[in-house]
Amino acid sequence: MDIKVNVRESEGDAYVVDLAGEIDVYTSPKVKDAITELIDQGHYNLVINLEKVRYIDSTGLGVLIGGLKRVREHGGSVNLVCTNPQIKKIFDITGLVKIFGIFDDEQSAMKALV
Amino acid sequence: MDIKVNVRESEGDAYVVDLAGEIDVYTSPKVKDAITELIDQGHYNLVINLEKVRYIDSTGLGVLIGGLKRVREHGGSVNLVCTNPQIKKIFDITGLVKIFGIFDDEQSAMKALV
Amino acid sequence: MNAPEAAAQAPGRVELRIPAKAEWVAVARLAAAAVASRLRFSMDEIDDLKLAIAEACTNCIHQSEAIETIEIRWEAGPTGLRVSVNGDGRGPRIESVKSGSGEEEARAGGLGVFLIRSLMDEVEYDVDPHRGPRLVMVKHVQS
Amino acid sequence: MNAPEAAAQAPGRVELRIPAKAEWVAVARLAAAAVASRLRFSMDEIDDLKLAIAEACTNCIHQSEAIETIEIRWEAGPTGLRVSVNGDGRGPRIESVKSGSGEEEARAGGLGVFLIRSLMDEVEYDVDPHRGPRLVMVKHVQS
Ligand SMILES: Nc1ncnc2c1ncn2[C@@H]1O[C@H](COP(=O)(O)OP(=O)(O)O)[C@@H](O)[C@H]1O
Ligand SMILES: Nc1ncnc2c1ncn2[C@@H]1O[C@H](COP(=O)(O)OP(=O)(O)O)[C@@H](O)[C@H]1O
Repeated sequence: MDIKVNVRESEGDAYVVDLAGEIDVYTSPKVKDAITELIDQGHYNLVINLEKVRYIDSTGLGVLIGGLKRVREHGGSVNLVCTNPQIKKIFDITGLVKIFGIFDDEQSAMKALV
Repeated sequence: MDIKVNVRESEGDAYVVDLAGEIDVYTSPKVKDAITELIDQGHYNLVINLEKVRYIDSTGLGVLIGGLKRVREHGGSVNLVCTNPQIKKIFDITGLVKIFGIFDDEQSAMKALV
Repeated sequence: MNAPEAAAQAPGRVELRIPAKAEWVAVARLAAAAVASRLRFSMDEIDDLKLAIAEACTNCIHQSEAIETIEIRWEAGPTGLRVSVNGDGRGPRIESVKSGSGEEEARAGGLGVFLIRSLMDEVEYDVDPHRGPRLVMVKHVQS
Repeated sequence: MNAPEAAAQAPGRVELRIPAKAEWVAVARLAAAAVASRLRFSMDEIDDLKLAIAEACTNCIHQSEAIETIEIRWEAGPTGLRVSVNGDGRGPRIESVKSGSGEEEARAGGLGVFLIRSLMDEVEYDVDPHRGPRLVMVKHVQS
């Protein structure tokens, strides 16, 4: 019942945010802080890896949407790595599959950024 | 929140009862039935494998104690396979380590039977 | 994992009360999973119920700061599960909508209720001005 | 997994009511784990709390058939967790001890209470003849 957030630099100007655990109303501020910090530092091409996320709620989706909006203002984008079927279903139901790039592995998410 | 019970014949006259899941006040009757059936059929040398048991309560312990008492009346014995530290702790606290043979793997539990 | 004997289970009623604070929502979520797994729900349906109930709690928390506790009531019957989520405050009056702390929060609130409506079979929502918001949701078990 | 920020958490009170039936004890057990994980308990201590609370519920169920519901109340404070488990019946009177259905059941009862005393730091036990058994248990967080 916690979230682990790890931020690392990748190829080009891209950054990867690895999330592990559960993103809910309690833990999502921690995710938001990490994404906000990256954007404040001028990094607008992000891959957010949700492979180890077991649960996400609307607050977590809100954080991802907020991040996407901010990077788009700077011509950047957010691609997600997501393999968990239940989480994929949440992106389907909400129609967010249409606004995020969602990929099965980090490499594809990375390639699609640039 | 369920228990899986599997009974199989092994070397000699010995039988192995594989348990997987959680043994509590709700699921222990299923365990008791399996052990009782074996004993009723005249099998008094049992290995009960708890390697895949994540939780056991006093009802579960009561079923194991009951089985041990019945096989002892016929000169048999019950050896347990247990590697989970939390479950080992329960056997320690209750002093049941002294009345059951508790082993780290099935082979040792089997050898100690005969 | 889903005990077939659960099918024949007697109806049951479970009630949970947690503080209306973000850190306690996980307790409701795990209790929701535990209750649902006592019925004939699939793993996917259990996940749906967890999320819907957690969203209802989150909604209570965002609704008004006057809400102090959240009460969740599950009624398990042979055809499914009925869940009500009530915010409960001690203040003289619960404002019906909290002035959101920004666009993102309002958006999340909308998404939350949208998710609940998508995941549950029946949803009723109202706000009692003296007690707070109340969501009643039903999910049927596949027969 | 244990959030360090949980250390600074405000006190909270959680209440759960389940039917006094074997199949619902798992709900109390999972809720117990969820509540404990909001505090600074180690994984081992969370397992201890799960078992102690489940044993208290099991004890209520074995105590008397007149008991219909079990109420569990957690009070989380900065020094630890206080848990009370009450059996509650609607009958005019709760017999203080159920005539056991055999030696094994009585044995298990004794083992259960013995386990609770071993796993918790403080335990108080009494039976209210009009309401049923009541167990109050405290576990301190290591400081
Ligand atoms: N399915 C979606 N697809 C795209 N954007 C979405 C979606 N859901 C929410 N959003 C974002 O959230 C905003 C409003 O969402 P909504 O859920 O309708 O919240 P509210 O009901 O509070 O207005 C939209 O403008 C959009 O930016
Ligand atoms: N630690 C133990 N070591 C050996 N036997 C035990 C132990 N705990 C329980 N038993 C078995 O259960 C019986 C009584 O156990 P106890 O827990 O004292 O129950 P009660 O309080 O109901 O009498 C003993 O006679 C023994 O067979």
